[in-house]
Amino acid sequence: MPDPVVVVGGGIAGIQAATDLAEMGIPVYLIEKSPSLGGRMAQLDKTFPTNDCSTCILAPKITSCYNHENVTTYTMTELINVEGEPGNFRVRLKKRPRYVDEEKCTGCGDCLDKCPVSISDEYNMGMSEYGAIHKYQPQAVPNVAAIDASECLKINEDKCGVCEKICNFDAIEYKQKEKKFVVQAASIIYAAGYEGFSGDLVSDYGYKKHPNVVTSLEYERILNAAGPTDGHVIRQTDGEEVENIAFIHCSGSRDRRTDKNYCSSVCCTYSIKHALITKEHIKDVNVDLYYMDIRTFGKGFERYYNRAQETEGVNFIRSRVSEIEPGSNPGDLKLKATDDDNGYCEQEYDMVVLASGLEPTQQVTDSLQKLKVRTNKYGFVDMDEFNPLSTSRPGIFGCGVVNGPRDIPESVMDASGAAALAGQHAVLDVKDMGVEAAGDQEFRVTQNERTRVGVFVCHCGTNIAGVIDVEEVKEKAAGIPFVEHAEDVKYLCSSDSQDLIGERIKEHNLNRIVVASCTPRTHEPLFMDAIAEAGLNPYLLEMTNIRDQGSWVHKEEPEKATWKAFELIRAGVARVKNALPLERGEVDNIARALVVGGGAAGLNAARELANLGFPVSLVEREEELGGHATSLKHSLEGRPVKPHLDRLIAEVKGHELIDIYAGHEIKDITGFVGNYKLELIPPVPKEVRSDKDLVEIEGGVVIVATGGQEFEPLEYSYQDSEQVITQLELEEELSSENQSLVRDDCEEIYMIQCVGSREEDRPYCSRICCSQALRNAVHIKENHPDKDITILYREMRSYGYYEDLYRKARDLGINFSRYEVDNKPEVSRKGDELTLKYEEPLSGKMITAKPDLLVLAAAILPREDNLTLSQMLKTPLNEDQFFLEAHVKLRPVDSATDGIFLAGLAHGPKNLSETLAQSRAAAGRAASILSKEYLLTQATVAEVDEELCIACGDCERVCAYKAIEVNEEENVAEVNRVLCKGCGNCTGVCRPHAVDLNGFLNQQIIDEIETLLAKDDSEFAKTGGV
Amino acid sequence: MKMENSYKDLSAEIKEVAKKVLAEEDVDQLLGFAQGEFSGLTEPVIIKKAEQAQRMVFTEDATPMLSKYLLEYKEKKQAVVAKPCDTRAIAYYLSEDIIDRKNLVIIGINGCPGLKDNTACDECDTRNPVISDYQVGEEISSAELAAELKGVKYLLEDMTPAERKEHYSQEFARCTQCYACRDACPVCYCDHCYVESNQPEWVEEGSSADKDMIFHLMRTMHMPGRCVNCGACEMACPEGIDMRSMTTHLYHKAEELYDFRPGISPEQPPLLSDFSKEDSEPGFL
Amino acid sequence: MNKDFKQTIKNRPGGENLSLCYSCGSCTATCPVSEQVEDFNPRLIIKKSLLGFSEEVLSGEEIWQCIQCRRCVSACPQNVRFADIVRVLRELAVEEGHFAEDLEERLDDYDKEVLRYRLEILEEVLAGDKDFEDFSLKAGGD
Amino acid sequence: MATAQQEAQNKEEEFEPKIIAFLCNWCSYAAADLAGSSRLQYPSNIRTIRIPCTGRLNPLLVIKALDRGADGILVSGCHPGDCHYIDGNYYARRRFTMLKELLEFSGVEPERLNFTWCSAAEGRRFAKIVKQVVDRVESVGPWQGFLTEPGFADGMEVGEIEDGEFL
Repeated sequence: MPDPVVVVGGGIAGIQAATDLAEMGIPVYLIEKSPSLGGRMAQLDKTFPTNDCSTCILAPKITSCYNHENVTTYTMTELINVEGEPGNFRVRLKKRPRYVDEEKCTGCGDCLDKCPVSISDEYNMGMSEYGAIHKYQPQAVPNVAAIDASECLKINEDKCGVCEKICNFDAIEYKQKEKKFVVQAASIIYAAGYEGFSGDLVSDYGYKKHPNVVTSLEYERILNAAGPTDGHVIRQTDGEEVENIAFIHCSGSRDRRTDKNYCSSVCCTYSIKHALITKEHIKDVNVDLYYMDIRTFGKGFERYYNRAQETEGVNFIRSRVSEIEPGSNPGDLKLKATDDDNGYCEQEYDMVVLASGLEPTQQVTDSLQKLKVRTNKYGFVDMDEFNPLSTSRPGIFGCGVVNGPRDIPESVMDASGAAALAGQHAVLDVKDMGVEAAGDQEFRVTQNERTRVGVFVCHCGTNIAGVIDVEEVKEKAAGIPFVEHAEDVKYLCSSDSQDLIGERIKEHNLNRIVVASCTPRTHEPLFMDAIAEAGLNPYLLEMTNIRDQGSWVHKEEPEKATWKAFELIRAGVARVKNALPLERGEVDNIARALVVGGGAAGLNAARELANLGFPVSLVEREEELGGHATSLKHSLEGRPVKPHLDRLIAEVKGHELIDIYAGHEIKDITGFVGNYKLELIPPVPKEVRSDKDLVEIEGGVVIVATGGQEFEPLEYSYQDSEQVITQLELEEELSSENQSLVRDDCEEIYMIQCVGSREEDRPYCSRICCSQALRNAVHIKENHPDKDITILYREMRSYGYYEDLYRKARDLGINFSRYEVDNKPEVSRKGDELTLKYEEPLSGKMITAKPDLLVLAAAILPREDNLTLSQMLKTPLNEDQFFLEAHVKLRPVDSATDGIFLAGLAHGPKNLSETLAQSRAAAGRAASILSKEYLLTQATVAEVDEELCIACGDCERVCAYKAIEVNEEENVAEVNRVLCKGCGNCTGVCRPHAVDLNGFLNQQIIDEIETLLAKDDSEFAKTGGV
Repeated sequence: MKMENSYKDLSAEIKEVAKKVLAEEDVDQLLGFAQGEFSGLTEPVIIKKAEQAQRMVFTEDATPMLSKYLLEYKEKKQAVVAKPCDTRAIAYYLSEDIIDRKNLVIIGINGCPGLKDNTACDECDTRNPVISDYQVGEEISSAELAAELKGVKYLLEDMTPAERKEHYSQEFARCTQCYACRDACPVCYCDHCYVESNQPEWVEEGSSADKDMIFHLMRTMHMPGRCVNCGACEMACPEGIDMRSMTTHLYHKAEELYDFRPGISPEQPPLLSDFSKEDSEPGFL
Repeated sequence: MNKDFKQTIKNRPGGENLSLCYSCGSCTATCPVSEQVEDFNPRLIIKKSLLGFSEEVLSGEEIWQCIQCRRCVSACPQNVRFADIVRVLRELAVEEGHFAEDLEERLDDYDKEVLRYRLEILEEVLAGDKDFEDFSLKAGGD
Repeated sequence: MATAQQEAQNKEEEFEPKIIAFLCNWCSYAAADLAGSSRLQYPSNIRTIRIPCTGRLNPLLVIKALDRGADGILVSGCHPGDCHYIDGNYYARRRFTMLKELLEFSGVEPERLNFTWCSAAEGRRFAKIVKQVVDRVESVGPWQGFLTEPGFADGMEVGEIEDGEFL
């Protein structure tokens, strides 16, 4: 067993890191300071740029992480200090008292509404209230209550104690004390997250003073259907629906006075999200956004912005708001701003949302310093851009917003990357890692037995029994055909009840089980284990939900609720009687990674995987390794790239686990996760090449790191003038000895941004051009202060810390002017004299210049061969022809196809440091598969009846996972059990009903329907009720 | 009087083209219609030699869908005399890739004069072949077609749902579940039909009218995006039940909602294994 | 266009931060003069100075309209200190002889106007219709 | 006890619609659970069948439910775009639209056929939907089957067959 890793922070970043490590077979201690997992993301309503429901996508991830056999979660726990060195840290932890026994509390919630105290609800940003004993959030994981000691009457004044009286599990422990304990860990991942801050300290926005001024996080809760206003956008002052709302960008960010000159990177896009969702909520609401530069630099964000502007009628006003004053009507707000044409302007609104930025809590910064982890001037982890995710202290890694402003996908990337690094200290023994092979456990053979169903009905204390007459339900259940044994139990989820189920199975030789209790979404795994323990195949279980969807929602109709419970059980029996014993299949998994592309991304991914102990085959079409990075002079922080790249290449070349296939072209790719096959064309001249020269390599995963390419501008006389070059060419120029272009006689330098980006036929932002231009300009200016440099831009997108670079550039006297896309600068050339004309929008002045050098920020393009590659890989590209991730938010490095991961420019524009981070993430994700000796297929997968199949191909067309395909030879559809996710879409569309879905068979559903609608209720209906 | 080609002219043309095809193309057989030697009725025939083509005809009784016969001999190379509705069925086969275009020589009938007693022909919106290698007869122009279809209502379109329910109660009382409708349908070609399955038992035993209704509703739900509205089902019914009205309704709805017409091109993906994010949600909550 | 204009300003005490401006408009938005006088737009004055339209800026009347309340200074997220820049611009204007004869009296009128406005505020406050909060005049500078 | 009998008797008279609800596991079933943990009350008439995705639901199953006497149907999945399985609900949307068209064409009241979306965060919406669906179904009364007079063909058809031309 490898050594454990401690993950600090149970937000999305921590959860991802923990899950990846756990999947690698590494034990994880997951530390969360609040009472439940989920962090900030759990507070969000929707997520940009797809407007996915945040809970919907996060909840399953939390549950699977929390339930993972390799993850131990400590809530309300904080890290005190760390001793020792990588491989052997001693981590001292402090667990605050919850005053509720986590083992005993079942989250029934009986106590919640009985608590006489009411305190402000932290989860809802204080906009609603809950008791001193409360669940942090409705869908809390772990689903356990907690007591706020500072407010509890019992704890403070030894009064009340009502929760203790009510609790049926005696889970309340007023005497609980703080626990300090130590865990040993190979390495530590720090993912403690952030606070939102508003610029209120400095700008006169009257937050808190004007109740209708709210922060963006508060607004998330307001928009949320489960939030304090049930998702209605209404004012706190008068409960009126909002008709006219303003969003203020950079509220606190990009502001020297807050000592936060950095850009928080996410506010522009989430404000656009807020604007769009507000429009969805309220017909003809007026939405104004006040901004300085719109920074939608992420993948797909520019389209999102265009949509808001062009089709959704959101108004964008380019101005900071200086202050907010009370408006003419009570509760209204007057904003003072500047509009482009007329200068001063003021406007009144019903509600104003401050786009608060991201900052590390003081607490986080302090504990980082306690860990002897160097922080930067803003309190974030101080990170080496060539070694992202590593902190200044070996063995401690950062991920998520502690590393600096980030959105969710970037935090998730960080997490997987940090997992790849942390894992390297856990000394994995590759073979004995991972989930042990399935089918180890032999189950009783039940096929030829008479069906004997056992029904277990749970009281859940009074949660069920308080409404439903459980005894009666049990009696009636005993009379249902096929039922051998029926029993009611006070708490089925308690461990002794688990044993009881096991005994009954043996006693009555039961071969089907129906559990009538709470929701299968949380408890099915528990009961499946219980019956598996007793040697019964776990898929012979059926759960009926008589609590969450029974007693809890029909309090007023006990008789009907009782009757409904019985019907559900009867249907459950009918359904389970045709359940098949299912098993998760095993597929061999080749413990080798195939990395396509030998640039920075590919090299780095290969290195990390090899360092984790996995063999790697690295394929590069060029003879030389290094890719684009070779033409970069300096990083965006101004440090030379070459030494770092050389070291990386040397490491990869020297690593005994890495085979390099340089100069090899890919001919074909076949297979699927666990066993991919690459056919390579070696660097043998065509004429002498024969098929036997072809090289074949095999691996369990493929990492796509094929890079991108620079756009070749057709405008601005690039084609016909020596003095017009691209930023990349400028870099090469600057790295070459004789800098012919920046000679002394070159006095005036102009740079034009967004050349080929953010235009109709390429509606995406190339992300790095702004910072790159700034870096190059600053570099020149520092070495040649006399040179006059002007940057013509549309929006200055120096996100994150690059805002400091922007400020530095201005400080150095570099000129900045905007231009509008529909009024581009004009460049003409006479001999070698360039003339540049443009209109400065603010002053409306027509300006003419004679630049000696014109540098174009050319767009980053997807490689032309992306399409062919994607077809070979059977994984899709996005509308801009970059490789598409499986999920924009939560699976940013996974492709839509299992076992294929993405890194670097192949996935989309990003800078070197981001590329290195993402390639580490790809390595981390890949490792979570490679570490498994076998890949386990899902048990509930589709199955084809070859007799019935007519090979019409409907199933193949509707399958999003390429898991079912028509075999042309055999003329039948075939399911790939590894790829099938069990959604049943094929079963839904199949005309001859040849495809069926295990666990949800047509026969089972029909039986369920028929039983639910059976009419023989006469005798039971007369009685019952409580 | 419709302004399409006469059966006589078409028959003559078909004979000629058929001979040509049998002579020039290396087809194993040609599917067409001929005057039954004894019955005197118009019957489907398989012709293998050019001289046999002399017997070929095309009449108002050329009801059977030769397109469906094609599937019987998939592996052979066949020529077929195809009514426009047949060509649509064939285009549909191709879209599902269940028959090989290389094995087909399609003799399409232009300006199809329609069939006796087939109410579908009165509603027909495809009077020229959508796909063919040879053509007989004069094309009917879209203008003419439009003119003819003007004001034409499809089967039971004018009834209220309640009236239809009443109507079907009468109609399906006569249904004997003989499956003639299914067997006649060119796009019904499963080897084992769901109605014959007893695990699960989609349609329960017993020949009460409501069970018959279930059979027809379920059959119709196999049809959206497939039914080419040829009317074969109705023609085949020994009880003269107008079950076509159901498939026809979905035929028109698919066009109205998704601008989808089955079998107009071999490339188009079938209606229900495709979607658009902008699909409307009529009557959703 | 005068390329060196920007540098000239930056070289004078008070003008150092001129080029730090990123044109957010906070100065104009918070400026009591802009609120009254339509064409008075500090953001624009800075932009013009940066672009080097020295003639237009120095000869114009705007630079003389600032009442030096310094709200712009406290409102500016980049500490550009417009109020001080204006003083530099005024010096330069005088040096370069942009101080026309009639300017003095026009400025007098202007000052009177400002005085009147201030008294107006005072009266409203004394009359109790409003209090200073509503005008939220606060000392600036840092 | 008397009251119990009383209730029981009333029960016979008053119409208690039976509604079969097909809920996708990831959004709508979760929403139903949230409605529970938020203790929102809704009528007990629905009988939920949990399916992985609305894409799993073959339209024939809905016909089956009506055949077996369900007074109403509710099918609810993830909102378009939110599908846990990428796009299952988009396919489902077309299938159900076609099904709805067919059934309504043949005389099934629209009130009985309810299709909608509900996210895991919309417990309140779920409770609202159930109430709404129950009201809709109650408004059209008990379901009597697809035909007005199910049963065997009576005499009158014979005449029709005689003058039918198919013999």
